Amino acid sequence: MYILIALTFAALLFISGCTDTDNPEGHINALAVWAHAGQERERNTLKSQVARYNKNHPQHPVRLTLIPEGSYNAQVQAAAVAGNLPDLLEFDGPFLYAYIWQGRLQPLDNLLPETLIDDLLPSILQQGSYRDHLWSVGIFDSGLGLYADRSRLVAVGARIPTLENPWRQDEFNNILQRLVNTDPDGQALDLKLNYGGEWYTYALSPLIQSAGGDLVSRGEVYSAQGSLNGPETADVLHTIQRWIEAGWVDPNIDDAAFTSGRVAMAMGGHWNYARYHEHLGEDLLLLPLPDFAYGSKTGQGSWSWSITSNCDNPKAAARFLAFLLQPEEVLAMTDANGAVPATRSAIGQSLRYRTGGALQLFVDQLKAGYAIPRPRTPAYPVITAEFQRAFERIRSGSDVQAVLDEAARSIDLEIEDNKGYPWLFTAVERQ
Amino acid sequence: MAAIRLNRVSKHYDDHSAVIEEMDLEIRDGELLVLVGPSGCGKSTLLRMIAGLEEISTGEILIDSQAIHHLPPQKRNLAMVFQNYALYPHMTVKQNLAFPLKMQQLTQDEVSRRVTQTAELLGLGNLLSRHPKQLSGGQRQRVAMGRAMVRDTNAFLMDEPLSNLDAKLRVELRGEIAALQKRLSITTLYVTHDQVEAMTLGDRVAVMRAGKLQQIASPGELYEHPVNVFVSGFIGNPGMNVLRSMLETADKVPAFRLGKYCLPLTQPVMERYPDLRNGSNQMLLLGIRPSAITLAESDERDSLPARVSSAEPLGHETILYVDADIEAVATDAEDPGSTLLRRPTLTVIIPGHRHFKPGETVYLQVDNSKLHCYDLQGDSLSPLSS
Amino acid sequence: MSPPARLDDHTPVVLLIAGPALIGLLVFVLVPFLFALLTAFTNLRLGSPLPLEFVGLKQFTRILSDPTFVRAMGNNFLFALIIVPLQTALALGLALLLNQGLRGTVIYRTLFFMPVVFPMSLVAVVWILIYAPGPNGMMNSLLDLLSFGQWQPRDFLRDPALALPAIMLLSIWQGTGFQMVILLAGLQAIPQELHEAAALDGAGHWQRFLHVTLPQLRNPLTFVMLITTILAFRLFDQVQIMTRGGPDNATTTVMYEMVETVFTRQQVARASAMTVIFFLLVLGVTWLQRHLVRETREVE
Amino acid sequence: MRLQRSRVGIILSYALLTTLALLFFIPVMMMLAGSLKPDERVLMEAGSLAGFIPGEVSLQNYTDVFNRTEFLGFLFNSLFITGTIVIFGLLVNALAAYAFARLRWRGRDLFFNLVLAVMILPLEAIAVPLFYGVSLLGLRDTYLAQILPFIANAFSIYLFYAFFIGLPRELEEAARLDGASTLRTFFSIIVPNSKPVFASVAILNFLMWWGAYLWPLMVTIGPEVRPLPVAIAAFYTLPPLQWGDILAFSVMMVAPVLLLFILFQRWFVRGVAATGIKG
Repeated sequence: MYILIALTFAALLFISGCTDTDNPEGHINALAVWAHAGQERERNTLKSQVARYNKNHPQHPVRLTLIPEGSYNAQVQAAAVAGNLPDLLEFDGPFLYAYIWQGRLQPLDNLLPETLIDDLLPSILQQGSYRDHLWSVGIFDSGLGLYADRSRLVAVGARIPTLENPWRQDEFNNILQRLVNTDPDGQALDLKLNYGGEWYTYALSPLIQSAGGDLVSRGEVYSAQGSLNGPETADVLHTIQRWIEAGWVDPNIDDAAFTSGRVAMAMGGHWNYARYHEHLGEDLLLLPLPDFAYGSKTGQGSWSWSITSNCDNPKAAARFLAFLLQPEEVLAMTDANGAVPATRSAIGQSLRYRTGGALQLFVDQLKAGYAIPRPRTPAYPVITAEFQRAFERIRSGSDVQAVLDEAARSIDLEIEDNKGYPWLFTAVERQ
Repeated sequence: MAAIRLNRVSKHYDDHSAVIEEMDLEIRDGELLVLVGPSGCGKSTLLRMIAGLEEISTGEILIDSQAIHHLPPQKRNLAMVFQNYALYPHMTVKQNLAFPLKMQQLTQDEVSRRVTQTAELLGLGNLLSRHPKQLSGGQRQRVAMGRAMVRDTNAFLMDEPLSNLDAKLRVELRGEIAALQKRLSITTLYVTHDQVEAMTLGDRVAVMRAGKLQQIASPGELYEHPVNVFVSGFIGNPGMNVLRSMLETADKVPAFRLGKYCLPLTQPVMERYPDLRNGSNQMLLLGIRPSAITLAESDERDSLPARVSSAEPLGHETILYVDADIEAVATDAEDPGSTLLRRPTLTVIIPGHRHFKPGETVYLQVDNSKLHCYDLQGDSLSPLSS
Repeated sequence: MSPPARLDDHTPVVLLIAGPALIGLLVFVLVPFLFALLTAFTNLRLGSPLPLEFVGLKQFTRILSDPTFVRAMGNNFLFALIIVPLQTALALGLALLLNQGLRGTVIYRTLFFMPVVFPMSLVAVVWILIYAPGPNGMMNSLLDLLSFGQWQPRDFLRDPALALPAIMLLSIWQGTGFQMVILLAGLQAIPQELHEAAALDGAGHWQRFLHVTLPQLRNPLTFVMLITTILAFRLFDQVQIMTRGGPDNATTTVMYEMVETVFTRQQVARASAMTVIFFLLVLGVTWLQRHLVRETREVE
Repeated sequence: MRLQRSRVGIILSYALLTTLALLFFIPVMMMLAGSLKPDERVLMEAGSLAGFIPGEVSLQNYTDVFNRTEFLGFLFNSLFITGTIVIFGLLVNALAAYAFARLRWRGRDLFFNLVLAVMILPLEAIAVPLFYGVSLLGLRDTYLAQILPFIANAFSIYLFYAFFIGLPRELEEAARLDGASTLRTFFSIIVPNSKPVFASVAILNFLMWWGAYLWPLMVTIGPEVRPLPVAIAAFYTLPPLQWGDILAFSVMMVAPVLLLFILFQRWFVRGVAATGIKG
């Protein structure tokens, strides 16, 4: 009897052990890589890229693990505690600084060819640099703008704006008002409220920055007090709250507000283009975000790659990164997910993004500094979490100033708790 | 087959109240010893200690001079029949019978051979595939017996095995058990609170009270020569009347005085209690069996008048409870000499079916050749019973 | 082989047979709790390079002065306060209806019990669709029908006044069957003679319910209420899936805050302090319930 | 014998029961109908009677689920995790309860008090330290982390204990005298006579772990060991949002349990009821 029980227990442990996916020691020379599990096409592209790479590098094959997006950062953080990080790690760009501060990463300096670095978009380098080192590169960047139905705009007599001459705040309000008046359900704008999460921080920051506000002040020490709860930020969020309360914003719970024609304008990213274009065809417009005083702003940053401090063969890891950054690989990926290619050479070959392409605006925005990176501080995970919660509350009608004051206090308290994130890793250089 | 010995066995619980005190007992090889006593006297505990279901505090238990008290029950090779039979509800009769054999890891063939044999012996052959809940009380009892008998054991332990049956079945099975035990001549310890069962079944009967052995003797001996008032009150149905009485000397003959009624000592009594010849004017306890009292024809001078309290006509005899000018004592008291019953009641057995009215006065006569005498502590004065 | 110290001392065999469960309880309940109790007084974070420090009661004072956490506790209490009597009453009503020996009882019982086998996360996802805003939403159009067109479509899960009640409703839908079955068994255990005796004594339906049914049902009722209270305090799945604590913290709960704190923000120490508070809350509720029950026993 | 009831009372009871049953059944009906509809019609028709009628039946949503997710993998994970917890839980907790109920050993009272103290405690209460421990040990994203902590269960032990102490002691004593060891007695005598409590505990634990969400949400990373409750929540957040697919996922997720429930309804009901009686 006991033997039976013992055997069953042993079998259970064995089965459980076998599926331990955290264990990167499957092959001695294998390069463990974690990436987010994006849309199916994106996943398949990455898988086939890995397959291509492995064919040419049998001595250092890549072993890929895909992790769902939902709580990617929390998952990676928890894995890092046990030293279970892979050699090469993909993560959402703005979380970079927290990983660096915790000593999870090693710099990419001198690991990638100079020509490759020069080919990268400035936004990619901006996001990847911290404390005089390059830590991270992306294969693609994101584009954020306003999609619109040309015929609906024409119908209300709206001017079609350009990056140089975007809609001013009152002009935008006016157009919105006119669209609402002619709309059967009175909802004219889609802010992708259904996305929630990081979208709020990503998409609303540019509007706030355009008004002269920000999530945190970006001096030597970051602080939310006076920025997140400053009058400029409060003003913008108040405006959005008014739109929502007036019923101008479609809650978009079916993610089809724009494609089903319920709204005339939809804030959105590069990933929306394909479906929108399919539904609206030639009527689809991609516009810069409105200018709330300090010019039109946009978002930047997307999934990004770094070599972890667990990696004892950074050269091999960098080789895989360089492979992914080859123009044809970048294009393969951006064709799959619709994102802005990270290298100029790939952009030049991209039908959508090259000069004259339908999404040229996204490239122009990123090249010409319309995009401000999200706060480059180890506090970013808390900043974004607090902002998301604050916006959820604002969205449902809470007092804007009170909510922002509370969020700012929480953020600053967190920064204080971490002693302002003192730099603890002076000797990170390897070479 | 084996003899079981208990040497100075005691049992007390954590709060130090003793359940069994310094018990010495032997169950001889092949005999049926009945352990009888009122409920709570520790007889079941004693049985369970022998079985290994309870632990002894001090002393030792031997089977054929092998100490076994440190062994768990499954290593003592004893069989037990429980009051509620403890048949395994999820097993058929056959499986119930086979279980102890399977535990001994006998071969399949041997198991079924023995099960069949035992079932035939007990007339259970046609019940083998039934479950316990499909059996009558008597059948369950037989299966329980069968489960004990099916394997070779050192001894049977029976814990009030008949008490869950109706009266008629009890008498019937009592006979069967006795016959079986004789036939198998297996050492058996039988625990009961029913003195009738004890008297009819036992080769010897051990009377227990409050954790102590009172007397161990053959049924006849027990009836004739109880060692103390407790045993006299417990054995016999109804039990003996015990009265406090002054031994006086009347007309040069020692006599017990019961109110105005005088009971002179007769020869057989004086032979049995030689000390009484010269000891007069002392308070003693006097035992009178209910059957030793008769009704006087009429208001005779030499009789004990009494008032009928209640009567139980049973057909062949009538049990009469009467109040009289006497001092009846409680036979089950610690100190019977000074524990008087609140109502001075005497129990009388009269042959035949008779009716009495409560309150009616009757006149009693006592057969003074059948007196039992005890000191005030309740111990018999007879040198024969000690 | 030497004989054991005591015949009925089963310690060696118990080590073997109870060992796994006892070790399990120690390692996975007691030790973690003690760990939480200790770390609640530090600044422990998941993966922080900063040194560990003892910070005294700071985590507790912060949590208890954090309006969000206070709101979370308030929501738990509010949830319990409304759901416990409501759900228990509904379950009792259903049990009484089903205990009449009507034909088809089994079918009705099946229907009422069915949601119990639905995992809460599934219920939450499906009910998001039921609560769809706009006149097309099922709940909205049902209310429209019931109010003869007076109802204005609402976005239940985004409405600070409606979000918590909306979550309560689906929790009742999912949980009532469980309670009903327990109470039904309790009802069936009441000897029929009691009702007959009460009826002979001249008690009407209502009086029989008050003086026979309810007192006889006290144990199952207490149990059911205790379980529901504790479920109310561990409220998480629905909130995490449907509202993420929103809108405006209207649906956040202690469990939700706790998971957010440790999982999303890696603040182990703060979450440990929440764990301790959660423990105390649950213990308090259990104690209160036992205390109240004992009181009624003494009165009787 | 039952007390007489009036005809009006019976009719009222039926009316009330039927109304409530319909209300209870609406979500299930909608789920089923919606899963068979083309995606865009689900939300559109949810508010009307059409919400309950699939119209032209299509299994497209179901094939979508298989294409878009690893449904069978999730199903296996759920079955494996729940099954293992239940089976090992039955064995381990019943044995412990037996030791509490019938055996004498050092430390029994101490441990029993521990069991009573944590009996009512929801396991989520220790999620924080447990999560930290599992993270430190690098056991996240394993079956082990989802199974091992929950095999020992104080409430199960208590339910078994309450049942075992009610069993006639003589059965075990008879078995001991018949030559059975402690373990043999447990497996040959106690277990066969305790089917109701085993069913009870099995069903309760099954319901609890089949639906468990919080813990697997925290400790699973990839889809390899992800169980269904987390999978459906993840599926809901996987763009594009397609309600038809989600409802199809829901139906497939609940169907096996519903089937079990309908087949073993008597046991489910008894199992749940038993908790309340003992509680």
